[in-house]
Amino acid sequence: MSSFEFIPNTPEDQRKMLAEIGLADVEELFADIPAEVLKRFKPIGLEPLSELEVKRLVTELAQQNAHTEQYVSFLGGGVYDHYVPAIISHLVLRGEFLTCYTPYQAELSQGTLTWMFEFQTMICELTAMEVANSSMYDGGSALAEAMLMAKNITGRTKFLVAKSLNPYYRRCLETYAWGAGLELIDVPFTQDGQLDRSALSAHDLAGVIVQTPNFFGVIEDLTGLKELIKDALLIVSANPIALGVLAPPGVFGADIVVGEGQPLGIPQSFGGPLLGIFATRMSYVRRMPGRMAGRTLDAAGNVGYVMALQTREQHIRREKATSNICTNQALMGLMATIYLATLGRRGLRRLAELNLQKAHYLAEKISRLPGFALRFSGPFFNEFVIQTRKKPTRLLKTLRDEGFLGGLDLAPYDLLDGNNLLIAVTEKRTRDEMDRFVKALKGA
Amino acid sequence: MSSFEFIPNTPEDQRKMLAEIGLADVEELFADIPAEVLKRFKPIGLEPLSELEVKRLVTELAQQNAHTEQYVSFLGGGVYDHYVPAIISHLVLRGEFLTCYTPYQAELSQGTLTWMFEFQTMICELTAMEVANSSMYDGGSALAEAMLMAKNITGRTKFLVAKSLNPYYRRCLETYAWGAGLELIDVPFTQDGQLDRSALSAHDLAGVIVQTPNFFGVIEDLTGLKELIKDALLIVSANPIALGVLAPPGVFGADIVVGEGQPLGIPQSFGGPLLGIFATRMSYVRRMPGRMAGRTLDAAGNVGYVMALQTREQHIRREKATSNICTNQALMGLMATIYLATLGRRGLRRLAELNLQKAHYLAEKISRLPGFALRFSGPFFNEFVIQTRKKPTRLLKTLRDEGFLGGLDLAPYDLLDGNNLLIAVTEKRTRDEMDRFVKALKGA
Amino acid sequence: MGTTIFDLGEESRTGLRLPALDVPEKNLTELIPPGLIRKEDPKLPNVSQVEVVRHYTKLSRMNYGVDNGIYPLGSCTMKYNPRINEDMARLPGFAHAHPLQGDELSQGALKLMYELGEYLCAIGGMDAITLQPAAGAHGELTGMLLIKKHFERTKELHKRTKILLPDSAHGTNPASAAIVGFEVVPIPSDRRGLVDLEALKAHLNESVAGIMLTNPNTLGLFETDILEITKLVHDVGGFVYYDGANLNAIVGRARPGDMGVDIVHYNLHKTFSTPHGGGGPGSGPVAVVKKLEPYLPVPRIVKEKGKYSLDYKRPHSIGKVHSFYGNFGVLVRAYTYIRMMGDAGLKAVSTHAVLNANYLRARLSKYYKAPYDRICMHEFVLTTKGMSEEIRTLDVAKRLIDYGVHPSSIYFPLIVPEVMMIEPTETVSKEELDRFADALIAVAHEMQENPQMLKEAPHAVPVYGASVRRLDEVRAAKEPILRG
Amino acid sequence: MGTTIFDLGEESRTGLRLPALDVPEKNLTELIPPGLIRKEDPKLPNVSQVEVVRHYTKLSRMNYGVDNGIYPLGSCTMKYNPRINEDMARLPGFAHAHPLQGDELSQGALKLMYELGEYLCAIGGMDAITLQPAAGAHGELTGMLLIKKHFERTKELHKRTKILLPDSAHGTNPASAAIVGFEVVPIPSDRRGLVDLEALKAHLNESVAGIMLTNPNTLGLFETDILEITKLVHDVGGFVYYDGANLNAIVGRARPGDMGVDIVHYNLHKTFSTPHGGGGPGSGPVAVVKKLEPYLPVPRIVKEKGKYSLDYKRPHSIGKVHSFYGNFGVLVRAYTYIRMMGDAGLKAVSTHAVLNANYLRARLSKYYKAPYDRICMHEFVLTTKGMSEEIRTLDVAKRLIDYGVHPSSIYFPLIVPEVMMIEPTETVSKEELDRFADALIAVAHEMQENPQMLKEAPHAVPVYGASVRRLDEVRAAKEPILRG
Ligand SMILES: Cc1ncc(COP(=O)(O)O)c(C=O)c1O
Ligand SMILES: Cc1ncc(COP(=O)(O)O)c(C=O)c1O
Repeated sequence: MSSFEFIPNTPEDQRKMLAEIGLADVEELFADIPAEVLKRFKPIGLEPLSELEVKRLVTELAQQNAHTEQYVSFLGGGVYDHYVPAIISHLVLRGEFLTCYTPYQAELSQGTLTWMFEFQTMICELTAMEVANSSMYDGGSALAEAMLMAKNITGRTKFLVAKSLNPYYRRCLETYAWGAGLELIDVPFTQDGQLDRSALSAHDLAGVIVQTPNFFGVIEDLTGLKELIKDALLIVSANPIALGVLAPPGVFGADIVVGEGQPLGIPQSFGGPLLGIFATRMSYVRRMPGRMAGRTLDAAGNVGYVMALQTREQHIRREKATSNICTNQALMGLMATIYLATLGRRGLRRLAELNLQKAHYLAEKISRLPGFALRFSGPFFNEFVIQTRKKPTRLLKTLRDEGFLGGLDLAPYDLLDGNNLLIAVTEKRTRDEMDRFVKALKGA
Repeated sequence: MSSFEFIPNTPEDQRKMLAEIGLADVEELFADIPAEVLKRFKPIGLEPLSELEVKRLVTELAQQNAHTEQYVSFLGGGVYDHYVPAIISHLVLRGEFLTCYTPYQAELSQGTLTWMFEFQTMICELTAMEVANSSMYDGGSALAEAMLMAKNITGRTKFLVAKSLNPYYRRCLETYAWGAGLELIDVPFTQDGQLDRSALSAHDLAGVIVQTPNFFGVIEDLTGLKELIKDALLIVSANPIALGVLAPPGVFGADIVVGEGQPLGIPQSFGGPLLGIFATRMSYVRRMPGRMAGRTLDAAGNVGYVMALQTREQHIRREKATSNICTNQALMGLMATIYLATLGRRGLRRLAELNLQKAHYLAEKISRLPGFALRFSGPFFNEFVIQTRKKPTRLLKTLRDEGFLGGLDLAPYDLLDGNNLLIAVTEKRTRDEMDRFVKALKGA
Repeated sequence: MGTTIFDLGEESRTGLRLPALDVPEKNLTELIPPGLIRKEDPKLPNVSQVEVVRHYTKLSRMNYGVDNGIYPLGSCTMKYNPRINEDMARLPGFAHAHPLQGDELSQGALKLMYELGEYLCAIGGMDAITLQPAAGAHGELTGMLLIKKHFERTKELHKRTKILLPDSAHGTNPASAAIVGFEVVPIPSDRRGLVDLEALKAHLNESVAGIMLTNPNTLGLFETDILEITKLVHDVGGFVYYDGANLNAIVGRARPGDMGVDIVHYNLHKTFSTPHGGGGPGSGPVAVVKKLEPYLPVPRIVKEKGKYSLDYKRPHSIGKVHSFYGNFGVLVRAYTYIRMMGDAGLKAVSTHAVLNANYLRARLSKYYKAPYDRICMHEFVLTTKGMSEEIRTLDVAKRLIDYGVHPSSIYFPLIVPEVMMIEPTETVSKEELDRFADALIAVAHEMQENPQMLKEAPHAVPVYGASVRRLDEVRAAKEPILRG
Repeated sequence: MGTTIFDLGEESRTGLRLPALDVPEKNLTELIPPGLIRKEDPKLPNVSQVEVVRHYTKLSRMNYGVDNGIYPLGSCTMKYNPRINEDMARLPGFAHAHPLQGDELSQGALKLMYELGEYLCAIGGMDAITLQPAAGAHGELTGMLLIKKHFERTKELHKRTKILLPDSAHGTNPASAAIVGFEVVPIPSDRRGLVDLEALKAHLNESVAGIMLTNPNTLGLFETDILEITKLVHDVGGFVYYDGANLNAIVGRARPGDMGVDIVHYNLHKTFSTPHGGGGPGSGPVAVVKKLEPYLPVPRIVKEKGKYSLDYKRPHSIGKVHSFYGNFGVLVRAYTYIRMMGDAGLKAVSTHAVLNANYLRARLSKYYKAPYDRICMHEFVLTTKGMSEEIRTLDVAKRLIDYGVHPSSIYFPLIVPEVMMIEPTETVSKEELDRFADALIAVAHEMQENPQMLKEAPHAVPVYGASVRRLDEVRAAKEPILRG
């Protein structure tokens, strides 16, 4: 057996250890495995490779992907090409953050527990909610968990779901709803792309689920919505960067606020790992899924942090737990924490404004081109739908040849008729890039 | 004034601090600078840029360079395309290693002092010398410093220098020699590319300077050389990777061993930062330039490390110091330390063998091509000279178009007649790459 | 200690400047209706970049990770996380790829996922796989949904209402089953620490949708009756779900598929060396037998004529459980690891994981009670029950901290009182095992000679000048302070 | 503590596997003459990768860096090192470029160097530059060689034998001058802490090759007579060398070139934010007036018709001082920094560097003696001389460690006895300045009330469980143990 760099013990170590155990051969350690099972074993058929060889191999795979340092990207739809400050990767790569687990031993985990507490505070501030957990898997599953929580709180099973919800989130909702025996009822959108309130009539609702800005980039007006739906819970999925400039769901009486935290300093990474955000009212805290840090004191009276309200969790409550979640997306939570700390109060607002202003610049330019029109009249943040005369597939192909990831063709989602392109603009896009993009669109 | 992310203090902080100082305006702090000087001031003409913008700008510059993850490289001549294990960059990026300075306060620097001690030990082991310092600037200046040290030890000024020395090192030697009033005398090389011992006749020598493997890749036979040159110092510049398989200079009685440490896990980085290696006899330690860590005890009797023999150094001895070096290449020393620890005893030998075997495979293949011949018959390690019928400039151009950095054209160095190409082969080169290279050469 | 980033900084400091706006600026109220504009900024910190770096550097130094030494959390497989994995996941073609850029522009990512799926199927002896679940529990949920879907199609759902669950199971198992509406039926463990076959049989009938098994189980014991168990469950028409959290014990030498298992989830953040990140991200791919393949989440990754694509056309699929394709970055790391280790390496993993556990067990069972004192797999349990009147396992764990090592898992599994569950992994050297064993043995002596020492532990975990003493969890539960 | 990597591991462990040999293996003795083959392997460690990572992680935790807090080493400009610099230097086009790949394939690197040279010339008010020196002292040596070359050409070398040097100068200055064979003539400082003009005049004659000036000098004081000094030296035909180590005090608002300086070196690892790395690498570019340009090292980086190239055709050049073009990776970092800061940022640097120093000076000079009690530049000196019979500055420094802050430089410059030389830099917040000042003030009180406390300091620097007490430097000097 050749020696592997990740396995320290040598044949000599092995000999000594077997002696202590009282065995002659390592295979005896596996005597409990039925011989039949061992006999059936077949290897994968892979030779071990050295780091040098694996690096070459995997790098070649990476080079077969397009990416947003190579293409100028206008792709959004849930994952955005925001700028990730350099310090984030450096800090989260510190072994003490990267290689620890859930802070079971609080005294050896004050670093993790402290940033969890900071993260929770920041999410509360962003959303204007009272309490937040320290992460869920992603925006889609966080929304599904919010739905399950609303069912547990209300004891009801019917949910109204905005048709303008991100269709990927919608599919997650459907999976979980089917699994948990819940009913989802569509709420259409109006001409301006917002929730059609006239359709909010159902009785006996567990909750109403809306997203803002919604899948089309349109900002929902949540004013008075909570009042309208009465004791049903208002569940809002929000883009955290947009909350730098948009009134937060909390001020409109939202009961649960979730969202995709990827825009907060997390690389796009082909759609994962992402970061599920989850916040609610303090009165619902014992129904909330996910881990939380709480402030306490140590034996000497100093402030410190521990995991709080663990009695909600599966390792204690088992089938009665608020959720089955255990491993979460902690490191992404740390990234978001560092990101928000780095930008700071005014930085986040300014960032949101850059997104907003640039998106409007581009939207205006494109909609002035013949054959292109803004699909919705509602207000938008950093993403908007363009109705095109030509087929988006063709447009996108031409744009790609000129170095652009030109946006998302909405045809597969079956939400709108005609040809529609969803275009996202972040702070990374320059006027020059946008002008070239408009020119390319025009020529396409 | 906009606020910069690297400058914490705010206008309000500034106000409070000026009050404490007793001044009204920051400009008063600069009252000692003559008004004329201030008046003459002209800015560079650069607007501040955000990190996002600078990253884009600098990335574009980087993309205008070829590099060895893009080209298959056979370039050597002092800097080699060896594999750098992933852990090195991760470990040296830890802030406590990266952002500290010279370990003036030993109690806050045990990390740095410990690896310095380890590095010194490893270099002694590699070279079979008694004592090593913790780094010099690079291979060229380390060799120059060795020459100055030999002058100080012997009180003489004449040096024999092998003509087969790396010409870049040679130019460094010439600069320092001229500065210090020393005389350099050429020693030619034989047909097999080794030092011509018959030319070793000069009297009153301070030292003899040879390199192994030399610039042509040929391994020098140092046997009996020290005896031949008597009380002149034998100064050897050696490739540390080659020492995994070659008898070290120490066993041949070398007095000073220097070398370029870049092969030990340090990126090529367009030729810098590199790592100067420097080792000598214990009896010369007080003449040695550079920083060293030494083992000692703390007040509780525990083992610890401090900077040793500082009385040699410029901050104490000033014009009588052994050298003027102060800031060195510490972080590169740490990289080499981690590299050697990672490879380990057998790993280094195996690595050296891979280099040796692959280089010979390629040399043989190429020399079988019509119009190509091995220039020297002497033994070589991982680099060799090929005499070509066609002009190297033309060959290299064709090779480049096929994705190769095809080696170094020796014409500019004026050491050999005819057309000559210096070709280096490291463990990174695969048989497939070499076979394609041979094919490309054939077709070129 | 205790200081958060909110305690630092001053109004008007920033950690990052942004580019100037390079398009004509419009009035905010032209773009957003006034009622929808944020009135009050979120109270985020205002700190310079220097302060950010110093604060989080300091916080990191208050943590203990695998990089700091042995971290023998049972059931967590805290093995070394190779740094090459991190570099590979950060390659621009992976880190900056957009999930919706289209198959044509994503061939490298799709190929990696496809191949990883193949490797995991081969490792598990299974037929098909989804990489979408973001963690083990997510995989369990997916597995439960697959079973539900199957019985929905076979129109048995009304009667297939129960999931059998050994009482040693991890809490995520019952919680996952419950989400999908299954009734959880606990199966007791017998004196061997294994599934009580008689008790199991007593529950086997047509109401059983399936059983969730962890093997080796959370006592670190291999279910020697596994072939009989899977047969019995199959005989009543149920499925066998295999919680692969403990795959490290058998990887490279035995496969769940060869035990008659129908569904298995892998924890890439355990067996396949991806870092735990303070709690995540993980990845919990789920592999199944042919029969269940139609129900796997969409999109599937398919290969046709050397081209890879995302396939959504699966009419019987349960749908999606993740916004996109799962924790892709984690998949890159696991792929890298599997390719480095190869078959021989993976076999060496289980060899040394089990050897290390047994070595510790052999040394420690002389000083602590081993409720199941026999050859274990990759982990084992000890208990302090009956060793002292006043000392609990919690005290032992806290005292270990004073010795500079990380304690094991404690109080899990629930069926052993005052339990310690110890999993060293294969990446720990004999010297480090000895250091850990010596510490635990020293504490066993102290338990008798100086119990107060344990009760007051830890005495001082040096965190950056200050030090932490034992933290009051009861206080945190009674009056939760969950934000600053 | 004390443990080295050699104390770890076991024969036959490795931290990295290598690829298998993929060409036919030949016998070693066929390739190398037996006498030249290594007989005994070097005794390198034999450790697994896990052990490497843990050991160096542990060592790092025994260090204090800028990332850990204020690091006020006078004359060292320990400012924050932006991480974006590190990312830029690691871009493949920089990190993996070979120095001899030719101009055509190196346009990005050459452009960066060319532009950086232009920026540095503009910052210094100089005409031409070399980026080759690897550190400040290397720059000084280069400067001395330039002067020597000039006088060789003018055939004055025989008489131009002296370099004048203020007694406050850094040790590298005289050492650099000595290497080139110049005689070093110390010039005393006057009561102001500045060059004693009368003493200077007394030495000015045709034997003077030049003067090396640090400005602000190492007392943190600006040489207010600088214009007169440069004129006086020029009048006798000498050159003025400007040690730019302290450029942080004036960057963005005053230029050595405008003071009549002929040669200036920059420390990119001080003023321009590149990390100190435990002692290096640094970078010490040297800029000169037109007259000295012909002597600059080869190759020069030149631009012609938008193309950049390395120019070796400089017949009067002193030659090379570095194997290639200097510490290129450090140049990338400095370039990144300068572009981020721009003119406004660089001016803010000197503003805050000087403000911070004066704030500390104002607070501390009430408790320690300030030999030159006036507005300082970016740093200042204090002394403990006369404050206590038994306590030395060394004790004060060691006691500061107990307060969790890094001491200042001590015992430099040599002209002030028992000196502390304090340079906070602009990247430290007021809160952190106050924390440092509070600590130093507390120690001043302790000096009177509990001197033993200082003499025994530090009491316990928590390094990973263990702790360091004061280390015995005398022992290390008497019986040097320099390898394991
Ligand atoms: C046996 C077992 N099953 C399931 C899980 C849940 O896995 P995850 O935390 O990845 O959701 C764990 C996690 O610790 C476990 O130990
Ligand atoms: C005033 C002064 N001059 C010169 C130097 C030497 O610079 P370097 O260490 O980069 O060689 C220093 C370094 O600390 C210094 O403070």
